[in-house]
Amino acid sequence: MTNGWTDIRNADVILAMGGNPAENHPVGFRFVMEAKRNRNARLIAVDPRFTRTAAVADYFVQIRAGTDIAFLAGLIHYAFTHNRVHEAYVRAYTNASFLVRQDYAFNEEEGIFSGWDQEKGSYDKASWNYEFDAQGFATVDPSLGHPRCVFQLMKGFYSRYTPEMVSETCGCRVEDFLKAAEIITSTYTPDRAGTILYALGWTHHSHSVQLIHAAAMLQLLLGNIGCAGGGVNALRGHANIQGGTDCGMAYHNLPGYIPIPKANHQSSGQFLEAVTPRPLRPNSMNFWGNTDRFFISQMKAYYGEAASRENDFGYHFHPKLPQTPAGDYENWSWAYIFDHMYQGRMEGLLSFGMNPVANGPHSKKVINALATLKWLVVTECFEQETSTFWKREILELIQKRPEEVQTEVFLLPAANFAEKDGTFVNSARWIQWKWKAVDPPGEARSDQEIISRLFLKIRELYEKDGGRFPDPILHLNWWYTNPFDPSLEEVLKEINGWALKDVRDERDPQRMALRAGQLLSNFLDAQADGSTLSGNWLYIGMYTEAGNLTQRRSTADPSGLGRYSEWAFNWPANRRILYNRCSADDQGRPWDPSRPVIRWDGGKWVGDVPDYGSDSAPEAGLGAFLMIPEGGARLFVPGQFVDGPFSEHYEPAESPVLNPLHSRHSSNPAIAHFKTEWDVLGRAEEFPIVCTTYRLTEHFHYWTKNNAYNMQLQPEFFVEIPEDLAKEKGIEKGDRVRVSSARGSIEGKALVTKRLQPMNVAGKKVYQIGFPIHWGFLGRGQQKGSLANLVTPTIVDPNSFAPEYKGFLVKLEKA
Amino acid sequence: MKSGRVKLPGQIERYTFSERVVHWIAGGGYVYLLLSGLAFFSSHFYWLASLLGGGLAARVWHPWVGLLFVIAVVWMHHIWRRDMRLTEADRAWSKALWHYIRNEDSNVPPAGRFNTGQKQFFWLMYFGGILLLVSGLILWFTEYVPWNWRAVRSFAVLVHVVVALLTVGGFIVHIYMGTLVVRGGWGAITQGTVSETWARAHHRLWWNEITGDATAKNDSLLLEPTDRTS
Amino acid sequence: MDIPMTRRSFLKIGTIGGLTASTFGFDLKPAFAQVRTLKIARTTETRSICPYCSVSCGVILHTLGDRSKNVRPTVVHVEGDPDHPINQGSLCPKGVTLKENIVNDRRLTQVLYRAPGSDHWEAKSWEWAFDRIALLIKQTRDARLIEKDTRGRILNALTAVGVIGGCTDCTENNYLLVKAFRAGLGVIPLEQQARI
Amino acid sequence: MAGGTLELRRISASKSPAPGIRQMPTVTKYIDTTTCIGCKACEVACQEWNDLPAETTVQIGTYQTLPDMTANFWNLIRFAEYENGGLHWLMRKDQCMHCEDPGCLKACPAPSAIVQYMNGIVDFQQDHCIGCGYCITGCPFNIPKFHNKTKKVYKCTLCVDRVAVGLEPACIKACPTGCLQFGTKSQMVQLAHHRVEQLKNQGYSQATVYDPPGVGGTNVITVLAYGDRPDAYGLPRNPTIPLAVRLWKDVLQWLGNLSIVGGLIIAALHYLRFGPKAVKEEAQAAESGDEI
Repeated sequence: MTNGWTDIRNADVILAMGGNPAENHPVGFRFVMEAKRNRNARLIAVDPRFTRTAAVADYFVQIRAGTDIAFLAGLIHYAFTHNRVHEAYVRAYTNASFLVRQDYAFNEEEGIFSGWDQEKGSYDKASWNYEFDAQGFATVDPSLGHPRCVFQLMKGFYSRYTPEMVSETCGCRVEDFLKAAEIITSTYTPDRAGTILYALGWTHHSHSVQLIHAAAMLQLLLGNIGCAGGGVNALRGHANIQGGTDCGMAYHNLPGYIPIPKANHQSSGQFLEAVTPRPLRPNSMNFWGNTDRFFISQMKAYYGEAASRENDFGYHFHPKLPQTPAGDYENWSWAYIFDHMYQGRMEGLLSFGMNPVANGPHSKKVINALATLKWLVVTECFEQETSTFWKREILELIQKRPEEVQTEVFLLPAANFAEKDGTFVNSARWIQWKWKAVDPPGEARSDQEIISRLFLKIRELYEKDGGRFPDPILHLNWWYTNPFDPSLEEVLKEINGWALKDVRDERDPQRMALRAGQLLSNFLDAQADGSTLSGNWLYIGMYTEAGNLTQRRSTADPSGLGRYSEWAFNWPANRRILYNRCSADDQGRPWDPSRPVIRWDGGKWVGDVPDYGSDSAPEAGLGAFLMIPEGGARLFVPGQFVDGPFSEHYEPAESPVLNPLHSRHSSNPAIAHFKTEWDVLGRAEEFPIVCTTYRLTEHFHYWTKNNAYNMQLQPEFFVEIPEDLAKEKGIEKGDRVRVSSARGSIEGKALVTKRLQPMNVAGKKVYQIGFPIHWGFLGRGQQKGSLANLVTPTIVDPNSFAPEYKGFLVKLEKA
Repeated sequence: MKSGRVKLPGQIERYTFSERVVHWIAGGGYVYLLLSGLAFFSSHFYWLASLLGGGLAARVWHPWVGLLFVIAVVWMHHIWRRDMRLTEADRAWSKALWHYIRNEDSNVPPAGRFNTGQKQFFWLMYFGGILLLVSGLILWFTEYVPWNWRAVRSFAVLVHVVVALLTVGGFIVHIYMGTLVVRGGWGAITQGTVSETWARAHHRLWWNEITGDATAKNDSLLLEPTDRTS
Repeated sequence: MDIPMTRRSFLKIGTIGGLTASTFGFDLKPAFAQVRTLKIARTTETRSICPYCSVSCGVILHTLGDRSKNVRPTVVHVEGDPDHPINQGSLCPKGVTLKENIVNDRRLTQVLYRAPGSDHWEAKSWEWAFDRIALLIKQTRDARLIEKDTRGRILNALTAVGVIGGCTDCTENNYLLVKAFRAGLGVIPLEQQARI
Repeated sequence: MAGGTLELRRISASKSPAPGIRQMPTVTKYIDTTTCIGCKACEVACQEWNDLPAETTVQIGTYQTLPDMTANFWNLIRFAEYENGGLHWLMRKDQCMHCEDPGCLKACPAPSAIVQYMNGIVDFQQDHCIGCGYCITGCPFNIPKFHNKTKKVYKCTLCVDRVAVGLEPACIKACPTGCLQFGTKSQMVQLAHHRVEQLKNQGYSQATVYDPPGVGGTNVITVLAYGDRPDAYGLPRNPTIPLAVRLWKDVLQWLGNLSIVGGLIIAALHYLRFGPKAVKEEAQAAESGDEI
């Protein structure tokens, strides 16, 4: 979330799209209701289904799953054509004025950008860039009139998305789109703010990153980023998925979003040279210019004393991402892990609280993949499908028997949230401490103890018996008072970091900036010379000499805007609203004086922690987006995404129709398809119905199927079916039905509803159905093996590698 | 077994053993139903429930005893239905009710085995019992009555209350007559026998039937004058 | 158990009604009823955060049975933290039933092991499990660590072992996973729920 | 109130107690169906707080947990798809309405099995309940539910145990969207009317507060967007205590009492006036004289 849960109350218009916040984040949704009650805010729900959110929305538009970009692009077009663009904002805070290279182009007939290589099936992104001047800075046209400035290119690019085209693609009526567009774009004035709440309804697509890019573009055009009640807000799905993401639980980056070193980077110098961006405008702050401080401090946290200038701060202790023979870097993201595993490239897997058989795409492929492993370790609170994939009833799915599966499986009983302390980082980036209430049951142990004992046992083996490259294992800085069960406060301190020796002020060497042992409180306290350690620079400031700020519990809110600056700690730097420089004009005056986020008082910024130099004058031109070398937000994205600098509508990989804009490249051309026999797609002739999966508010993922109360509220798997389709198929409510895709089938109860209406897409009647996830093989009550992912495709987005769970093709029959 | 045998000299069997048993099943049952029912009916009588082991026990037993009562009444109907048939003679008797009440029995036409009042009381209890059973079943299983049929519940409450009150009225008269007014009635329903005089005095037609006497005249002279106002 | 508990410990109004009930109108004295003893009157409160979605509601875990020797506290009730600025005491149907996530007869309480080809679990000790798992990890690492690639570049990467997890666990454990397995053992396939 | 006791206003099958000196405002639950998302937090918060076990349910083609409340499930969100120009998915929290003039209490024959506290909460005291089920008949909202094992009747207590110590009811506490509020009746009525005004301004011309006068008003008031169609939400249009119960309690009870007492008196007078019909036995008349 760029903003926070409590900030939603400041919105005038709330667009819930690509998410069903009432269903999945009911408590966060309270602020939507608050805005409705207290500000007369309007809630627009755009979704394939009439959801719980739609039930309390002021306006609902049903669209076909997977056509969100077309809808958003239509909104962008509407904003341009109805002069609903906050122009001063766009000029000041985006790259709208940047001039783009002459060889950049988009072929509207073909549906591809310049640089397409049909052979390789990928783009050469060189042309998707700015024109640079002699100093290497991007050239700009502040008048926004230049035909190759981003503003004009964008206007032209989205001119194809007329209301009629939106209607034809999305299956909604033109009037419905126009009504929604009128409300949504009404926030372009400085005194109105609109927010977008999205979740996995946007990320589960083969064009998910571009989808969110489109949302960001819309919000930038309307001037809604950085303002109270504005923003693009990702509502994340797990309590600490944000903390995990921040702390490097992804193959491609280290804690603090530092890219992982790659095979080509054979020294820290090479690595930093490759990953540190250079500023693209003269005064741009380009905060990533400090990557060296963050990276070296992290190496010190990992390897302690053993990371010295002499050994390049232990650079080679850390693994590098290998290259494929073709020259790309290997992909070890979730779906790829199981593809590699299926192909026999892995021996072991440790899973901490994850259930890939249930939550990964295409459960059968995952089960097959797990069966290739030599060993599998699952740490869990409840027995789940992954740890028991070898059981007869689960192996039956892939026609195997337990005797044929040689995997050794360990199921380790874990403590849950109440049985250990530590922090969760929520969607609003609040790092909140929780306290331990009880001991774990029976022999269950905390994860920190399991991780530590396992690691120390391995270290012991390497000490005793030697082995391949034991150095990083032997040198890992496991300094904790109780190394077998580290105190999480000690770990938290390490993540924040401290000075290892006295550090002098860079601007005034006479002054001591940090004493040895002093906890870091500012990002730039981190040093690139090994004199500080910090596990994750992004969290610096959460545990300072003032104490563990994640434990703060002050509900003071002098702003009245729900900022709660002294409640826990909000990364980065306790900033509650990201990009808040944009909430004020070029003079530092809030666009909307009734909702000021920050304000320049002549000498410093007051209000929220400014996303700007705290004492830098508004005219300093540091840029409102400090992490972007341009200093301004990227409407046109040079080279970051593999599938284009602008967001274009592509059909899902399985679609009932060809893309009405360009049938030749109907779906995202940059998709890389997996190639095993399980990675199959269905055709509309055989599988004519669009299907989508989702969660219910009564359940949490695959956990609460162990709870009697939750099972009581939603006892069994069901399929939501439009009335017309049910009539066609002779299905009554409560009947058992079977949903089949090219991958597999699933049976459940029919829930016949008016809330899913057939739609007219490109002249064709298209039905949509959907079903929730939540059930499987283990748990209370009626489980019946109803794993939703038995039918989902292994198609993933080429940027984020998120699977396309929303909008795939199925057929429906009475079971 | 038929009543009317001469058991002892001067004594006639009025009620057989089984008739007395079924009467007392019904009677005992009714007393319980009355006491517990009154407790449910009116808060002013709730104290009766404590005599019966508390409201909860009364609530549990009332329907079962009710069932028993209705079975007994139906059994009575089975054995007495002929004697209970209302005839032409009953019409005449009814017209003379006022004389009967005032103990001017010489002005009252002769009665059969049961006089009209007894017959009316029987039919009140018989049809009342059936109505109480039907409405009682609904009340017993109120929670199973679907909400859309809730009128049935209301109807059951009304029927149960009204019919029960009617039977209570009949019951008071019955007890009063049987114990205080018609001397010998108590003996008849306990020991089963009445004196010949008693039979001739109260149920002349029945007496005629069992003795073959054809005098169709009420032996009211056998009754003591009871006007105590003088 | 499907019989609701008796809700009241005792009632003071027992004598009202009954034999004294047969008068009309108002009683002369006000009447009072004792309501059920508040079940959280004697609990210890611990502040925590709901482990489900990313709203991160504050919850208060009410435990009973602590502060004496040989007694394991148990959670008897979970309620929203009214001071928490986000949920302000409220919770969703999952948060409301959090007690069941903690006190649940389906919770795992011992180490389970499935031998190759077997169709059942065997209970094992922690010591055995740590020894065995550590050995397996070491064997795989020793066999499959890529110290250098074909072009001679130093990688020290281990792709034969995957580590997934963390989004359900606290930040510190995510960090420890990254530190121990990537920075320590060199594991490259390190992922969590974020993409799926 | 100290010690968790609450003063009573009405007691089933008993005379009403005199009001005490201390004034206690009537408490009221406010339900705004227009901001309810049907999340069911209230359903389980109620069960969890009251230690009620989970019911075994089946999916029959709806999001609604159960067709109706049960003795273990006192709070049900009713879901309805309602078409009125556009499609609406109505969700309404259903539970005891805590009527000002409670039909259950009126119908209850067991003294103090149903009480109305001074703060308006209508509560079943299972210790005194005899399980007759008259409250089920007396309720115009189909609320009290019979438990087959305990043979007693249960319903929402408005968490009187919490309210007595100054906490709001469990469902209110849980409600994430704030569609449930708790306070004094006047506060809640004011809030409801404010919300209705807001809704009317937004085009919901039929918006209304459901606080039916037929039962003296309810201490659970509901804001409906389509107030002309309470039935679409599963609410009766003009709920009143069933006529049968009123006839019984207001007329027949007195009539019955009077006729029973009257019957006895008449019998006594008759006996005094006319005496028994004794038979003059021809043979033994002399010695027996009187049989009684």
